[in-house]
Amino acid sequence: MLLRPLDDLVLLYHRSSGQTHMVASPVPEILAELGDKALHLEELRSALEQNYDLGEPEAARAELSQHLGDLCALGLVRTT
Amino acid sequence: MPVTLGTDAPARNESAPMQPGRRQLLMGGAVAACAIVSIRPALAQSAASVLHCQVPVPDPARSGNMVAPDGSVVAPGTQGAFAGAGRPFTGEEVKAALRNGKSLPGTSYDQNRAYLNYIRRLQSGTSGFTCYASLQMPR
Amino acid sequence: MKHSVTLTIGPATFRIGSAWGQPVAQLRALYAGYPAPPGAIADFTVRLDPAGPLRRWWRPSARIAGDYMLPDAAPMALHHGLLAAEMGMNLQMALGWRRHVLIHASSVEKDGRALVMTGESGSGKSTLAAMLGERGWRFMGDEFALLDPTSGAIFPFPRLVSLKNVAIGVMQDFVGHAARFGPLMQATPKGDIRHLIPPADAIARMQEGAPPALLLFPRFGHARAIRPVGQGEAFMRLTQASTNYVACGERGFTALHRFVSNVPGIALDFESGAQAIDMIDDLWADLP
Amino acid sequence: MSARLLVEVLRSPERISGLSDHEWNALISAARAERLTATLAHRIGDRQVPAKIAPILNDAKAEAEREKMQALWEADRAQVALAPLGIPVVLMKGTAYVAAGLSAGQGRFIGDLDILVPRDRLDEAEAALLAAGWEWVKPDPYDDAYYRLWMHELPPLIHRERDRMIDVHHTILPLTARPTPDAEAMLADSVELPGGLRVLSPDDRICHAVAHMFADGDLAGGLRNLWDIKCLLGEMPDRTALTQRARHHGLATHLERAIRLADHFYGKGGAITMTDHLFRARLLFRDAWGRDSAKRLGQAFYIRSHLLRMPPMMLARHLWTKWRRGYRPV
Repeated sequence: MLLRPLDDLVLLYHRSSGQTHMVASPVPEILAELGDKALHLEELRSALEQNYDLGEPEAARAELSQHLGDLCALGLVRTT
Repeated sequence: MPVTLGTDAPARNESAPMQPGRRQLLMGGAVAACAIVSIRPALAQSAASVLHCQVPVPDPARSGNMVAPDGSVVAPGTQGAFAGAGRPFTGEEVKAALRNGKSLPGTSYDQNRAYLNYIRRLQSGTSGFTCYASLQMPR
Repeated sequence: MKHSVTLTIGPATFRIGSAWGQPVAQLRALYAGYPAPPGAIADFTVRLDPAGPLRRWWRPSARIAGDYMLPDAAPMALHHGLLAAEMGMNLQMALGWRRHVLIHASSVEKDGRALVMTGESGSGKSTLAAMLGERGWRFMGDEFALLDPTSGAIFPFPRLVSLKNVAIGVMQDFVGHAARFGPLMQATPKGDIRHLIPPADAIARMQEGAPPALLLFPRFGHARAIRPVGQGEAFMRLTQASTNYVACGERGFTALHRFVSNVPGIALDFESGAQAIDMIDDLWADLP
Repeated sequence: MSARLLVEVLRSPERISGLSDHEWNALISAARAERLTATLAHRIGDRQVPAKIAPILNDAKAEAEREKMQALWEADRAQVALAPLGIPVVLMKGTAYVAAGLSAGQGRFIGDLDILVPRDRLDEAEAALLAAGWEWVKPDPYDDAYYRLWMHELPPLIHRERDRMIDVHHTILPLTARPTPDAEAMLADSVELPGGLRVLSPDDRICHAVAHMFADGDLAGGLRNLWDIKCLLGEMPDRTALTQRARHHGLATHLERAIRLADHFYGKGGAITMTDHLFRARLLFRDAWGRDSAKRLGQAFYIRSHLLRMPPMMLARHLWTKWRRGYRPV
């Protein structure tokens, strides 16, 4: 996939589906963190925690989980 | 369950701007709900807009059936439903009716509402859909 | 088919066949000043077929057909055949062209840089381009701007300008020469239509592109106003105004991203053509 | 007749040398109408073509490549939707050809995703696809009941985000048709590809293509279907098992006709029977402008397609219902 920044958000071109998505923070950061790794939710949270202030862990987990669900539905992320 | 990117991992160096230091991530409620917007094919819209198009009510495959007030297509003789339109409506007529509240030509108040409900429910693959979609182009 | 003509407009060549002589004769007359096609080979075939078995003679009406077709297209009366042929050519481009990202937009060029204007019909983009084309700009097209994925330049598609309703009178006053206008077609499905032959330099330079410098979203009939359009919004609106964005795949994505990153986007509300031209001159003068 | 020219060039691409500009136009129009432009482009390959033709062929190849990606993505989405149920996704037609890397897939136009699902898992599959974002295209009570009772597939579904259709088959031909190919055997003998998607066995691919072309439908798009069959046969040097299999599916005569016509059109130009000539005329109906020049024959094949599907009484009832609702062949 290709990620390209614009002034107000990030464009994402997904080669396998040919789809274009416009994504806002924290989605680009999640994708960058995953890279080519497979991570559990908590691993992802603590990895992001290294660079970002995520606030209260429980709420952050809930929110990350929602984003991951959306990303899975679009086929941008898959469960292994 | 661990998650991973699809077959198609992001090309790293051209990825999102990563700022140094710990930055507050935009997390929370409303933002979370719309962090991804997918671009849908607009082919039908723009292609039909260069043509003059029409919307039959109902679809020719179902002509002879009637249109209920909620826009669904029902069997002939259904109480409270309207017979189909004698001729297809043009894109312009539908646009005037949807945007400016002008009645579709030759229709009563309730009939007009039923027809418009039918048109709003059109789906891809049904006759008239590309035409209707072309009227939905965002401004 | 019984009657036919081959036309080249910008990068594309069309073979147009008709069951009737009239639309073909009109096309020949209006496109007489265009460079002759390099040969008979066409990129697209357009056909005006009788809409039914008897429709060649009785209340003659044409179905727009060709290599690419849309199922919902309504047949058109023969006396609107010229418009039908033009629509048929547009449709081939909209559905079949892949060598550029096709943007439903008008465009003009000055100082080697292009101004692109996009908006739905009624926004004034077409009339503005036609007016600017008579006022020192090179007219590039009123319907499609062709974005070259390789160079990022905008290429012209200067077919006949399709003037609608009040724009007809406005442009008749503006242009003067009656000889540059086609027949007035009244009460077509798109209202009254009259075609205008683009200025000679637009036709002579129809193979020549220019890098885009400004992207406008004009809106006629609103009080004078100017608003910058963010890159995200510009990108979204261009994808919706493109007929082949998805079909162009990654090339289309890269081209449109480059376009919105490099070119400022501005929404422009205006009440009259003269006012819009002033506003555009100011914006153009302020470009870096 | 440009359809004939198209067939000749597909059979022997050298035929392009010395084509006039008008012949090129006719060839391209016919190829577009028959959805064979990219196939034509691949057949022509690196041979010298006029300057105006090269970009048309290149565009067609690029388009086919993109369609292939999109088709494989739809297959992937269906697999993700059905995997939790343990229902394997058995691909058919175009998507199967590109997924399995067959020569029939090269440059092939791919419209919908066609998959075969065991009949007793149909309801589950349908529910899972609906949950994953596919929706009914036409909510019509008569058509719906008709499909469910008699057809070999679910009414078509379209994905609400991606606007792509999926056809879920549970048998090979309508349940009312006379040959009744053995869908269970086809499923049982299907072959797994790397990644978990499945395709029919080489024999069954041909049987399915033959059934689809000759025992169903009115031969619209027949030149493309016959090209598929020609390519599939080319990858099957020994046809003994194939003949056996076709007999098992009740498709023996159809297979024989397919082999004769594929050879006549795209192979060595072998002899065909009297009846084959009708098929030949039907397949070659496009004129130099891509128009239908044999409308009556098309109507005859339309009626034939219904006779193939239904016993006469049922056909009468079906056509009566359709007729009352103003649906007529044109």
